Amino acid sequence: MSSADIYREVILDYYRHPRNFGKLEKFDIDSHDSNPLCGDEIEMQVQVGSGQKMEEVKFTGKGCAISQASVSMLTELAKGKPLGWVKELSKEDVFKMLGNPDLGPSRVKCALLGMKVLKTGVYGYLGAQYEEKDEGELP
Amino acid sequence: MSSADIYREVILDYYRHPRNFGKLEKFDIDSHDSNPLCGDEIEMQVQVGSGQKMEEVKFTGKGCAISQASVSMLTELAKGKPLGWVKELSKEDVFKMLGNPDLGPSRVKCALLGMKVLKTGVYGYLGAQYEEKDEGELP
Amino acid sequence: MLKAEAFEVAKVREDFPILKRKVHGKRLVYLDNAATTQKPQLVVDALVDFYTRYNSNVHRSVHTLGEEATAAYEAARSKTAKFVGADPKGLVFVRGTTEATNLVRFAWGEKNVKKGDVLVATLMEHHSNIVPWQLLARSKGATLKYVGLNPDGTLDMGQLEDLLREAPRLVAVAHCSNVLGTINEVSAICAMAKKVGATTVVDGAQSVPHMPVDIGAVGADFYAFSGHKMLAPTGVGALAARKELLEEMDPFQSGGEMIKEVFEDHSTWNDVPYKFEAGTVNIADAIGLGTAVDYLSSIGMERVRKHEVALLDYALRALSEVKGVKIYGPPDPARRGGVVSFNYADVHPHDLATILDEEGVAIRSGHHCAQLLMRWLDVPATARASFHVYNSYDDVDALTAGLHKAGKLFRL
Amino acid sequence: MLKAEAFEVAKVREDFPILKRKVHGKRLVYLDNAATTQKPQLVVDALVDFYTRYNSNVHRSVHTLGEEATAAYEAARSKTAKFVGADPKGLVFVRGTTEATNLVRFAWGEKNVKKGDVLVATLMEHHSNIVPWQLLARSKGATLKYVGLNPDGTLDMGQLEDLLREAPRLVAVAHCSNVLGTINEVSAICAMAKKVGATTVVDGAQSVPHMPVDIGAVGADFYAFSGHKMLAPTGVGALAARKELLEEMDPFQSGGEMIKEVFEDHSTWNDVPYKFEAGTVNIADAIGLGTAVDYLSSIGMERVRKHEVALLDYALRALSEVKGVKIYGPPDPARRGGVVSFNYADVHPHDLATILDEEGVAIRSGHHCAQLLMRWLDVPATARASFHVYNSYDDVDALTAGLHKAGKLFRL
Ligand SMILES: Cc1ncc(COP(=O)(O)O)c(C=O)c1O
Ligand SMILES: Cc1ncc(COP(=O)(O)O)c(C=O)c1O
Repeated sequence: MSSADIYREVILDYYRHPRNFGKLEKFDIDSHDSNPLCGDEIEMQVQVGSGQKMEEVKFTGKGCAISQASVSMLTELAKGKPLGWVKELSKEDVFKMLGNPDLGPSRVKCALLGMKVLKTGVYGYLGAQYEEKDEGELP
Repeated sequence: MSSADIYREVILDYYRHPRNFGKLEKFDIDSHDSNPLCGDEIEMQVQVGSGQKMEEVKFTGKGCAISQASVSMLTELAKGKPLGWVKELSKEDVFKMLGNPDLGPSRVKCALLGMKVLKTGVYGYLGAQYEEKDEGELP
Repeated sequence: MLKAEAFEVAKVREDFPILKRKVHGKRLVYLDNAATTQKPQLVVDALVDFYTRYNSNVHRSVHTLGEEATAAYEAARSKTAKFVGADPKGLVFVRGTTEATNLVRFAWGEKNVKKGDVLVATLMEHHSNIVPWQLLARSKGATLKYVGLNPDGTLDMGQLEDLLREAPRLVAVAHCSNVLGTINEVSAICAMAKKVGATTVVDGAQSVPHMPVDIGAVGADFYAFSGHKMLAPTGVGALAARKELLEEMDPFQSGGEMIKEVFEDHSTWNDVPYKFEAGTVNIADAIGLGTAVDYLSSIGMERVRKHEVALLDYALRALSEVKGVKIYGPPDPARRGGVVSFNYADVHPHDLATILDEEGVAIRSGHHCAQLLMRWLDVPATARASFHVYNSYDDVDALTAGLHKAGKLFRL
Repeated sequence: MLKAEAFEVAKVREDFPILKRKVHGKRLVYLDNAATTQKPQLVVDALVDFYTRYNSNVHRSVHTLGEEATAAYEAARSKTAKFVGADPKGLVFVRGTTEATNLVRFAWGEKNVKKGDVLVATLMEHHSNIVPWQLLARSKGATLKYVGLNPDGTLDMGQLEDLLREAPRLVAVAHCSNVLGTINEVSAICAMAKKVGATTVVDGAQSVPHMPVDIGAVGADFYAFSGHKMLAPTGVGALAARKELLEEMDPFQSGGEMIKEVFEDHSTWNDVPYKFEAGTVNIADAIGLGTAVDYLSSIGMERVRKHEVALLDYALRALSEVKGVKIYGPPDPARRGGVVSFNYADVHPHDLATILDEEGVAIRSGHHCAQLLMRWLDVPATARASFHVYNSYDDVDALTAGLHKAGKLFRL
């Protein structure tokens, strides 16, 4: 797959006009991580409502088109879902969400940073253990 | 040159029956060094008499045939000579004394350990600087 | 534009087998030399020769292989020292620049830095010339302060002078920045630092590979560089210092090789530089570094530098003609090393690197281990192209063409 | 005497190009494997392949070469970890055993050892498992105590038990002695040490290359070994530890690669094991270690061990038939590694090595970085022959013949 397939119109659109970008006034989960490879940073906030549902999800961050589009799309997907949904979320889901681009191992990290931040936050909230296996192998 | 030429009768004789082996009761110079390569050790003592002559020279030590024969022969050569003689002493002199064996670079260190100890002691006594150039290049 | 060559690049390229490789079906255009350089056949041959003809441990060995390996290892030390104008007895083989600065931190710093001392680094330093001093400052109760930069990416010498008035214990500065390319006036800086009694650590990771360096003339107390950035194998580099300074220092790592005698309750140390080479050293790669030095000398570092300045000049012009490209660092090629950091509109450097890779063009993207500098530049990351002897004007053209493709993909 | 082979040695020898070499016109008989081993063609090829096809820096790279290099480097980590039964996330690449013990000294020891603590090592340790603890003890005001040996060269377990009653903070022990060959009961020792709350450091420099090792089963907190002693290139080795233990520790060397974020006044650390791999790592040689592990696995470590026990048995018998030879260490080949230290009448080991070298036979002579053990044996030095997969019964015969020649020269 060529980069023309990776940088489709929709990805660039989310990169330039990220949905759910910003901070929440009230939130129950606040999670942050960065990718030491490139310095990409993401902070995500979640407001948890009744039925353990994620009522509001917002993020701020900086980084490449892949990481920023990915996290923005993810907030849209997550909004309204129960916390349990995050536990089920797999990297394949993220790839599918991005249109299954053929990313090299280092760019996989970019694509999954948002998921890592969300999982870390939700798992921490639930008192559970975040499983590194969900990530790619490389730092 | 083969090892048969290195381990001549005379070398073995000095190794097994070292001349000037022992300690002096009265001495003006006491010098010690070891070869980190193999742990060979030599201590040398010199009694300085009138005219800056080395009246008595003795050594103790342990090590290979080459280092022990070499230092023993050297004490014989040194005895009675003025301290200045030590400054003139070169590694070529030591090789000649040993019958010019063809030593590899690591064994050169063995052959020269006695000279190093003597020079260090005498130079220290004279307040001069011991020049490393006299030695071989390897530790 | 005149494209004069300081030497015949096409011929030099033949010495580097990897350059025949295709990436995504395209010719490999390797512009990531500040991260690590490619290796000439000669260096690879030196490794093969060692491992297939005289591989042995060194220094403690009486047999023929051991004596040959020792002679080659020590010859590599002498050659490397001569190449940079250092005393072989003051040249310690280490893994690279990072191990060199850490050696200084542990073996010099722990002994000589006291509570309340000031340490000085610059905002353009690589992390390996910052983090060791941060940790040293923390462990000793000292303070690490930074020299800032002028808008053109050169050091703010006025600020340096101010900091020197605080009589710092240490001044740590790069000879050449791995991001901006800025060549710092290290001999002036070392002289100024010396006047106030500061010890100087010069990071030569980006200078030694690319230009003539005479450490004696620089006047640094410690000078560090990496082999893998100068055509040598990975795993070897050097710290150069005056023999007497090394002698006064505590050891760093300890164990075999660096001792003279070991007793139950204490040990005595081997002579320098061996005192700082604990354990079995990286014999083959040190020999490979010696061979890389031979190779570079055969071209001549003046010519290497001239070639890179020419490429740099060409690249700076070509990139500045691409709309939306912002280049960092001093504009004058004569005042900077062969490295160009830039950003292209809102295309993130990572995305740019991915797009270029598809064209066979390898550049680096990210913070380049210089996060303080990224913050000063107020960017999260930059793209970086960097040159060495085998790069050509065609390589720069491939980079520019790749940028145009990225521009199209990103609808710029 | 029956000379059964665990595998076809003649075929294995063909994998090692250096064995075709002549020394002083004689066939090279390389018996200095405890110092460093020779390398199979496969390992040399892995280096050549890296440098001529995908040489690049790792981890921070988006381009194809960088991704390939990173994948190969991390695959080497996984393979190496699997080979010794360790967690890849707990396997840090270092230069060798010495850097591994020093890492423990600085990153674990400085934080965890307190004034008045007792540290325990043994009298048979290599300097690299002694001197770091001496320096740690001195810097912290702790005391380093030694477990002595039984007359047969095994550890005095009673004395160890006595020392454990003092609740030491650290117990440092070799899995296999590089002089006596003694294989220590490390899993029992680690279990005993754990009971009293001591942290264990096992030096695996002479075990991993020669026998099946399962670090999990050993139960050591830290386990160290060197690549160059197990058919891999010089300049690489590993420290294995539990991931959680590494996470609690301070960093050792600092700079690029091991950081997560750098600010002016502090930094945060990368995940383990990267937190302990500061600066550009020795990429090519780590990949070479992975290949050496593949090669050893293809023979099988059980068979390697069986082969060495057979050679050892043969050598112990042959040497004990030479009048004037004194052999050190446990007499039972099943309880020792493939290394034979000995002395021959009043022929100094150095002189012996010189005479043997003339016959093409490479042995080691000296204190073998074990001066405490030399003092315990009450000798200034020993001669040492040590084996690996490519050694044959013929090699042992060449050694014995060389001894006879030395005997003649020394008029014994
Ligand atoms: C038992 C033992 N421990 C430690 C070492 C040190 O290993 P290295 O020199 O590779 O650091 C050696 C070999 O020299 C050894 O035999
Ligand atoms: C300016 C500068 N300093 C230090 C380093 C660190 O060198 P190494 O990673 O070889 O230790 C680098 C390269 O990474 C560099 O460019």
